[in-house]
Amino acid sequence: MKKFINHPDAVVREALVGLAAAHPDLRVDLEQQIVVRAEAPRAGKVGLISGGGSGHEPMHAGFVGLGMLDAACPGEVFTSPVPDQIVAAAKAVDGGAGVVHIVKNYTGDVMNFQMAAELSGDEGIEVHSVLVDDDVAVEDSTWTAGRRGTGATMLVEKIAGALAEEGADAAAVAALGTRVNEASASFAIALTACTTPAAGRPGFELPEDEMEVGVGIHGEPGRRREQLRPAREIATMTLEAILAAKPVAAGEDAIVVVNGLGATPLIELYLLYGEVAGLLESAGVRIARNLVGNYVTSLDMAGMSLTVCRADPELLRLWDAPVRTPALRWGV
Amino acid sequence: MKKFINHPDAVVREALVGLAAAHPDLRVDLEQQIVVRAEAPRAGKVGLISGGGSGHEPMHAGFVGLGMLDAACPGEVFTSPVPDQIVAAAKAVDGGAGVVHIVKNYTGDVMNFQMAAELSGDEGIEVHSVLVDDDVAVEDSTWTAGRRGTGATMLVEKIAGALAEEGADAAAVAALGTRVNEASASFAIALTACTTPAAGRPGFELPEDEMEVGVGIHGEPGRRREQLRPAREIATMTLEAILAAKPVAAGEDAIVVVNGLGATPLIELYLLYGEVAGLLESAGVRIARNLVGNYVTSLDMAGMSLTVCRADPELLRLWDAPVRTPALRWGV
Amino acid sequence: MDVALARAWLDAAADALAARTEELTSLDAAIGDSDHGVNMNRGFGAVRTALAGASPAGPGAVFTLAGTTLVSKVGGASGPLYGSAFRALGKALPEGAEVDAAAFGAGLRAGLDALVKLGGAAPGDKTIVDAYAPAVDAYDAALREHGGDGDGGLAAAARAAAGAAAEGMRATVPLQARKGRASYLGERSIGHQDPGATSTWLIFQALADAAAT
Amino acid sequence: MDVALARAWLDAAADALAARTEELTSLDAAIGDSDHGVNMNRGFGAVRTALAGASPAGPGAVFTLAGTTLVSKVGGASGPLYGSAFRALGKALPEGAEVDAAAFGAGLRAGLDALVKLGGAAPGDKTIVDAYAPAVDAYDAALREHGGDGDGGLAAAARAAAGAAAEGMRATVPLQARKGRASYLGERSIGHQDPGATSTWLIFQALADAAAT
Ligand SMILES: Nc1ncnc2c1ncn2[C@@H]1O[C@H](COP(=O)(O)OP(=O)(O)O)[C@@H](O)[C@H]1O
Ligand SMILES: Nc1ncnc2c1ncn2[C@@H]1O[C@H](COP(=O)(O)OP(=O)(O)O)[C@@H](O)[C@H]1O
Ligand SMILES: [Mg+2]
Ligand SMILES: [Mg+2]
Ligand SMILES: [Mg+2]
Ligand SMILES: [Mg+2]
Repeated sequence: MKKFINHPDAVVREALVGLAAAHPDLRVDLEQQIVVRAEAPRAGKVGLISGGGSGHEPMHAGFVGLGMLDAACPGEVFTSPVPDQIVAAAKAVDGGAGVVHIVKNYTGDVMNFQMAAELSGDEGIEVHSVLVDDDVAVEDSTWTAGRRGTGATMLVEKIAGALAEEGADAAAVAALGTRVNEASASFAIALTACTTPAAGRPGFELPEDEMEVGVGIHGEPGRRREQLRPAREIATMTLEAILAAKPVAAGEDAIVVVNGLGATPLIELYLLYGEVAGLLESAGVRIARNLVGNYVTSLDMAGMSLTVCRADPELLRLWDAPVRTPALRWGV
Repeated sequence: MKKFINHPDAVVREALVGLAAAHPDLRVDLEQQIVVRAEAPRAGKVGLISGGGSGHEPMHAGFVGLGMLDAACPGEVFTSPVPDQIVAAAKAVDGGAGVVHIVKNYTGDVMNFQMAAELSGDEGIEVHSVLVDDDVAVEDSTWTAGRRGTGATMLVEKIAGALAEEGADAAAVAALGTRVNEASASFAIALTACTTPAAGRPGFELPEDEMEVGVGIHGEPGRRREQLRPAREIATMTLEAILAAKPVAAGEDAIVVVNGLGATPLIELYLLYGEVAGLLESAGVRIARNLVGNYVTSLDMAGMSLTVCRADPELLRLWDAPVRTPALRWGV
Repeated sequence: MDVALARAWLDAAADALAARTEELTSLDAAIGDSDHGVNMNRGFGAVRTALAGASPAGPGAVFTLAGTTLVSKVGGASGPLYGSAFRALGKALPEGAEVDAAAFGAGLRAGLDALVKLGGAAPGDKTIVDAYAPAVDAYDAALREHGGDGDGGLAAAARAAAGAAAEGMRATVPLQARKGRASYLGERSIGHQDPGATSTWLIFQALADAAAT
Repeated sequence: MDVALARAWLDAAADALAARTEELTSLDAAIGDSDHGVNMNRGFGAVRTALAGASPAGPGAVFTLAGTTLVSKVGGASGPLYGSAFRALGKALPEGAEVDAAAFGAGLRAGLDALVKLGGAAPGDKTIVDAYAPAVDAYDAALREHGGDGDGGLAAAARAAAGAAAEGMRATVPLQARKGRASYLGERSIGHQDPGATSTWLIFQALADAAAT
């Protein structure tokens, strides 16, 4: 394992020390392991809280700040946070208007956030939740754990965060978050496995000429293994999988994110974006906004995810609204 | 080679297609292979031009925009641009106040920019140059190619760009760029080699327990090979190498950049930043500003570079000045 | 079952999970996210620490504390699931310094019920339930068959439970996961042993070992 | 030397550089940035294309066009260096459809001078100069010794130049680089053959081959 770390057990904590040093405008509570916006709590403002396992940086701590999250709860690497963290975050950000949990649909995340919601409720904090499950590589079914939450999480956090910043109430913020999730679909491809500090070796072996298709963001194998193909074909198959879920139709606007999984250079992401943009144009979809970069990652995995979100004027207005966080920043 | 590309020869061009699609506010000239700020040329404003081999994204094209570069000239991967590109860029951005070339100190870059300067001069464009050579891993000497230009390039582009935006003349912008370079020192460590699309395999083999110390940004081997060490020791040796060059002394302010070389996840960069911040505090140096992320990369190399720049009120004011580019954005 | 046995069980479980951390993580690497061993080791290490600093009056208090500690230290899927199970076990036990084997068995079943209520998994979904449910059934059956007087009865029932857990664990190999992270793999989850069922077996085996001595 | 031979040389060089692209890139991987083969292949491929669409009146015009093309298509260190050398060679040759071996030799030396002026490298710095300088010296010596009448003289001188270039190329192996990218490696540059000296040998060998037929 080749990583800039001191000890596998200390990675999350020591990275938070660095985050705190780099961003004096964030409050990093090492004891509770939460990252809180400096101004929180703000009277009357809904507190937006997200969290999940670490290893997806900049998500979530990199999205804490004006116009986005009020707090992030980083768990151990790929391990959802514990209820205590989430309750501590709720107490830190609740300004009387309640909090909204943004939860990626994983068994562990769902259960820990649910337990926290009950505990926060016991403390008199109103808790609403948004469940993100945008990954169309996984079939949706009430008999299974359902779809995973991946790249759309950032869109939910940005857009719901903007509405919360405007002063909307918790129910409205949560409803909007849910609407963004429903308007979104994602699909990811990995060229390599990633290595968690604790495991010390890659989660799977992938031959030089193969790729994993339909991976999540936790280093797990994908839905299937295929021959490596040129970027154009990868863009095509990824977009086909997404459009089959009908997040957007011809004539509509979309927000498109070409996201790196951690070890893929930007030059490749731009190249992919060029392919995706061309294909969407042919499909009659207008890309109203886009992001190209590493936003929702999977440690040192080489790979990419594509997220497409149907956009309407309200979503675009909120997408464009000011945001000032370590990883997303515009309009201020 | 596992990359999201179509063909090795087409990587730079196709990534530019994607860049153009993602950033409609940039003018990407595929014929001339240059990236130009939308508003250029602006009468009376000095045009800031940089460039170099591709594979260092977001540098340089990601730094084109308000408050930073007016144009970038991306060469083939790790190959400096040709004079024609640089002259085309000068013509595109010269608003009568001349242009400033920001050139990283590599034989190829220096010669191509020099040839371009002569050709642009023939066309009546006043050309000034800033040579960036911040990499203290390489000894400086008039008998050799001298130090390399690496991480400080971004600082030069940001700070000189802010001065140009304020309306300073070409000589002043170039002088400031040179001052930033002289105030800066960088040092880099690689955990893996990178693979250029054309070569198709890593530039060197590095065993699981070894690192390359003192690498540049072109995938070349470093000054020496050492046993892999914990992040704290790596931060210490890197900072020692930098402080030996005395860019900054106790009691002074610094701008510090912990930069990923392309395949190193953000969680590790933040962890390293925490170490560096602690060490600099012990050394009595105050970090006035910082950046943590992938800014000056080396394709898919796992590794990091540290850049320390002595800051004074003028540099800090210009650092804080508005910037709106694909990769750096604040204050607007 | 008294406080000493309750402590001995959790201690033995912590030892076993520490010794098998890598193995559990490898199983999780195949169909999950490579953290189950680390999660369980962190959790039961924390339980050990918590118990070292506490003087619970009876086994119920021991398990409640253990469960609460697991919930607040593990995270992931396994934290809430095992945490809720141990809390339910603790709360189900009658007050007092000692509980009989039947009451302990009822407590184990209360733990299973809590885990199923929280996680929604059914037998055959390739989860903890596939080892836990047969273990509780075997425990009850052994008590019914051989009687539950004294720790001897509990020891025999625990042995039966551990055996059934092992069988349940092995039976997860051919299953396709329908719950948890492994479900994302669809058919590719077939052919791998479930990590959570494996840690459940280790925990029941630790119970059998502690009860035997 | 006439236009046909000038074209044949550059054609042979393009062929050789295309065939050896990987080898040159491997040499550059060891002490540089893995692009020399690709750079040279791109450059001489562009020269071939440029010449195919042009009707230069004499060898001087051929080499000037080749040099200009190299400057505008290669980039890196090798582009300006080889480009300037070929431009200087082209400009040094007298007008006319044919030039004699001595004039061509003077042109080669003008190319070397331009390259040295631009790059500042001295013999022993582990660069193109280490193959180019001895090649020009050997060419001149051969002409002096055997006379330079007709293409026979040029062929012999070119053969001598190629041999000296090969020797100079091999002699770069033990050198520590003082110029170009390889200089960053300090002592670690020792023991590797310089890629630029290698492409220079290929270019002189192509001259010898073209002149021989
Ligand atoms: N809904 C569920 N009910 C019961 N057990 C489950 C459920 N979901 C997951 N598990 C168990 O959890 C185990 C994984 O635990 P762990 O790796 O610690 O958490 P995570 O999956 O969050 O990384 C699986 O092997 C499975 O046995
Ligand atoms: N100053 C110089 N003078 C002569 N030749 C040089 C000089 N610097 C570099 N070279 C030659 O250039 C070669 C490298 O060319 P190339 O790989 O195409 O460019 P780059 O180094 O920019 O990647 C080296 O092997 C060396 O022979
Ligand atoms: Mg996990
Ligand atoms: Mg190069
Ligand atoms: Mg797991
Ligand atoms: Mg090179």
